[in-house]
Amino acid sequence: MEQVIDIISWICLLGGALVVLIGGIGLVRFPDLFTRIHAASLADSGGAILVIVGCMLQAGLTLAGVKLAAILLFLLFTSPTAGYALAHSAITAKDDGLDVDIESD
Amino acid sequence: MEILGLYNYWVFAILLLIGLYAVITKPNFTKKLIGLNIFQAAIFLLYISMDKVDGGTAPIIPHGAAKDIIYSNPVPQVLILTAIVVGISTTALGLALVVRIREAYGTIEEDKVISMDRDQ
Amino acid sequence: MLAAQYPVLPVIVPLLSAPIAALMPNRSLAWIMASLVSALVFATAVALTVIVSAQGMISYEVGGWPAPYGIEVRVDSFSVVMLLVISGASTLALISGKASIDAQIPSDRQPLFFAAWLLALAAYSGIAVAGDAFNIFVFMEISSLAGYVLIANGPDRRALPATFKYLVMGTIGASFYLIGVGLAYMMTGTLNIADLHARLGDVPYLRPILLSAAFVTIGLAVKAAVFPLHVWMPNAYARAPSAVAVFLSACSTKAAVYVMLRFDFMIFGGAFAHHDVQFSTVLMSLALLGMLIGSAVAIYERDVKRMLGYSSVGQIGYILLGASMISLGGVSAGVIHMFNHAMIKGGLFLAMGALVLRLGGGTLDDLKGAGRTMPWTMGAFVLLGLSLIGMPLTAGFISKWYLVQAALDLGTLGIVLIAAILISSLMAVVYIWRVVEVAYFQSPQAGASKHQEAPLMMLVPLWAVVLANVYFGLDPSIPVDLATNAANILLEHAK
Amino acid sequence: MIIVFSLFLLTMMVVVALAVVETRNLFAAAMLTGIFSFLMAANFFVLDAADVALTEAAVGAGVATVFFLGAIALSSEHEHSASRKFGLALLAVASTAVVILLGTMEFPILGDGSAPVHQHVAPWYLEKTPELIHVPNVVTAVLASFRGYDTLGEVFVVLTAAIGVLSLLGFPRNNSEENAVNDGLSHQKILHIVGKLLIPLIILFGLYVQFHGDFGPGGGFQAGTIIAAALILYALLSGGDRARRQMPPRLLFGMACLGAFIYAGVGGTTLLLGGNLLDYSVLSHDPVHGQHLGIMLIEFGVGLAVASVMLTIYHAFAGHEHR
Repeated sequence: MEQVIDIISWICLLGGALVVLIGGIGLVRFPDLFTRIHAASLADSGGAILVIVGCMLQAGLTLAGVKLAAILLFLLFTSPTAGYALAHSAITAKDDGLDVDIESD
Repeated sequence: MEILGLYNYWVFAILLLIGLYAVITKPNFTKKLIGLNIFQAAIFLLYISMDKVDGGTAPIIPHGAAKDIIYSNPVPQVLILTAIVVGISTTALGLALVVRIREAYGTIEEDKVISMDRDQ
Repeated sequence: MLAAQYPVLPVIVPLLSAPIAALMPNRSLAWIMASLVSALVFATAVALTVIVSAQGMISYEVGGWPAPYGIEVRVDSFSVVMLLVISGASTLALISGKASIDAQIPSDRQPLFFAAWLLALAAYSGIAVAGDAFNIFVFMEISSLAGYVLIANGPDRRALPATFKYLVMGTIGASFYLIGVGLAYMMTGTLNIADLHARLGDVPYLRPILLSAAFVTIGLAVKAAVFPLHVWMPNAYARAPSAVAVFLSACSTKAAVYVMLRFDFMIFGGAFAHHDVQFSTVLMSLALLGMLIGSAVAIYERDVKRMLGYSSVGQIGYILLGASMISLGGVSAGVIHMFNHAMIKGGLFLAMGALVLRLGGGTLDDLKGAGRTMPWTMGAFVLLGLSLIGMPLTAGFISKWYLVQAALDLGTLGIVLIAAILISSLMAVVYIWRVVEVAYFQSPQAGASKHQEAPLMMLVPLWAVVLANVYFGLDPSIPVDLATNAANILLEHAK
Repeated sequence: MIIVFSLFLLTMMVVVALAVVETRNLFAAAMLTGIFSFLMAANFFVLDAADVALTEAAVGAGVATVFFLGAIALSSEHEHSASRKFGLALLAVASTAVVILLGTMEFPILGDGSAPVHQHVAPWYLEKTPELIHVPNVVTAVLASFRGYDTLGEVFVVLTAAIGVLSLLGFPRNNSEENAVNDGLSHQKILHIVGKLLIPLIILFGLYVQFHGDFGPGGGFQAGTIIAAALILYALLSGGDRARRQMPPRLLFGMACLGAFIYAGVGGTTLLLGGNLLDYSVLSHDPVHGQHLGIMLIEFGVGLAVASVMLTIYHAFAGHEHR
């Protein structure tokens, strides 16, 4: 049983790392701000969830596990909100005639 | 390992000098403060690098803990807690000065401020 | 019961009163509170002087924890010299400064201003009595931050960039000091000054200790405005409110020199061979350059407050020159000059405060004819100027006399030093004369007839300083005894 | 394993620091400074300094960034002049570099348990704290009691900063009209609701850090910063005017003074009770209990002072009107 949990945990951790890596590549390679936000929030939500779940499986039912669950809960609230805030202010800035296209740098 | 054991102190030196370089060369007052921040952070690294003991843990001794646990050194941590507070206080005061300089001179570039003072 | 607590009273009393002063509804109440607390600290300093002269060094354990584990507060003859200077300057500046503070600082900001003043007073006192290297850093930072606040309240916008420069250089200086203390701590495991002295000698590795000594000395040299690290100082003093210039010119650089001497003599002096040689070579050359260049720049300065600032660069040079001789005579001459210069420069800035209050500015042009419209103030300025030059019968003469005597023991090198002292004093004659010339021999500017003598509340403290200058010029036994004791303590550790 | 992680963090810190210095956009520089502080905090955690890591994260990455952004909003976002004094800077920097690097060669290796720092004073604290003060967190014991005099100074440093910022920028004026211009982000529903949801949780966490400081990482300073962060978030969401109506800056400044006064007052009380300054043992019949009481009181003073000072400074920037 313990071995099974260990394997699942490692799958989660490595999967999370992979998602973060893909998100990072996307952040650099995508052409404009909105697609980049998409890549960043993928790493932020998906990657982080997988990593924390992996850690929770390692920690088991301890105080550390509960703390990790609290962190997960916070992340689930904050990272989509952060992505939303970024996109929203980009749209507002575009409406105001500012150049938000990153390609130019 | 012998060589890497000093890596922390080298990074301390490099960060210290990056900060010092920014303070000396950048004429922008806000940028000077940012440089000062890096400069001070380097010193925190110097102190905290001292406290590490291999195989040790943070100096929190639970009641009835085993005797043979190794703890890291609490003293540099205490000193740096104080130094962080000092750093943020200096930064806040410096930023307030920057805002006032901007209001009084219309710029926050040191060279322009100096030439305006000279013309007075 | 309370007598045992004297060593910490100069710190805790102003600290307790600062938050109250900040919340005072009325500017006069805040001023009265600050003056009373300052006078109380002065009284404590006098009491401590008497106790220390009778019994020798006092050690006080803060928190009741024994010395290297808890923080030690240590009062010896050197500390009481500093304490007397700090609390005396603060009290005189506050009492005499009421009118100029009211003129220069908006009344709703004054409670905050006096709170910052009390914090600076507490912090300088804390430095004077500290027996712990890191504790000195904490109080140095309070004193610096409070100093920035006080200077930034200056009457025109040029105070702001002057303060910013002081802030940046002061922070770099304090951070260098912090690095030096960290390195000394790294090699010994202790922060207590006496314990550092005892343990540094046993450290097998020399380089970290040398590095530590270099960082501490350079950091404090920035804070002490030692040439060529003085660039922040003339403007900071010149743009500050008049009362602040009196207080800070007497304390801020002196406090840094004080800590520097403590470290280089009491900690590093005994730690490794040749430290005294390195210390004296480096500092003596810097001191000579400071004496000559500082005084030379002062001659060409048209703003009298900036002139006094550059003159301070030269005077810090005298103090360091004495210290760098590493002899009983030299070090005591340096300490005597710390005391006397605080009195002279504080008095000169006090006179400038009165002149600026009545004339509206402090350049040579503003001072035209001031000798006739404000005879008492200008009279005091001239007497203090004579003391700065080193005329016999004034306190300034005493410090130079001891300095020259100490230099005579050094043989050929001594002759060079005496020549430098003479040249620097001659330059002081020139820059003081330029003020005297415009004040007495040029006719007042148009509309100057309405100028009147400074208020009595400024003249009385001003003349008290002048008389003290004359008194300590005739009978210098108090500062000389204290300074000789202090020099003995410093040199004893350096062996 | 941990050393590889540490090397990575340290190298990243150098890279970020270079980027901070190079960028001409001050907004970007401030955000990068926040990242720098996060890396620093992670590095402190690797070095077993949990308390410092928590503080650096809360202060360097949190409050300092907010202050920088507040000041940049009031001054200028771009650097205009080019760097200058290259020669002088390079000389100063290069000579210092050589000196320090030569010096480091004789430093004790990282993690060396036989280094001098670990032989003197520190072992005494680790050995005596459980007996004399009886709190698990030795950092708290040293901070609040053995070296409580330094911490007293630290609180007054913070208070001095508040006094300075207020005397430079003035107390922020309140827009008394009910239809205040600045209503923060309340028209953005998602941000508003999520933010409001988080604020009580952050305050709860702050209180946990405050009162759990004896047992785990934390204490008055960290807690004060966290609670201040929560209230700054509230001011961002609901608009500064509304936040200032509910918590007037003058009241906040009064609370800051009160916090500092509590700390100094505990010191004064110990003097009056016949002990040395900050000797908490005299506060109760049982010295250990006295230490507990003293540490709790001064930690409360620190928390109150720090939270109010941070908020005061934030409002001084946010509510500042150009003159």
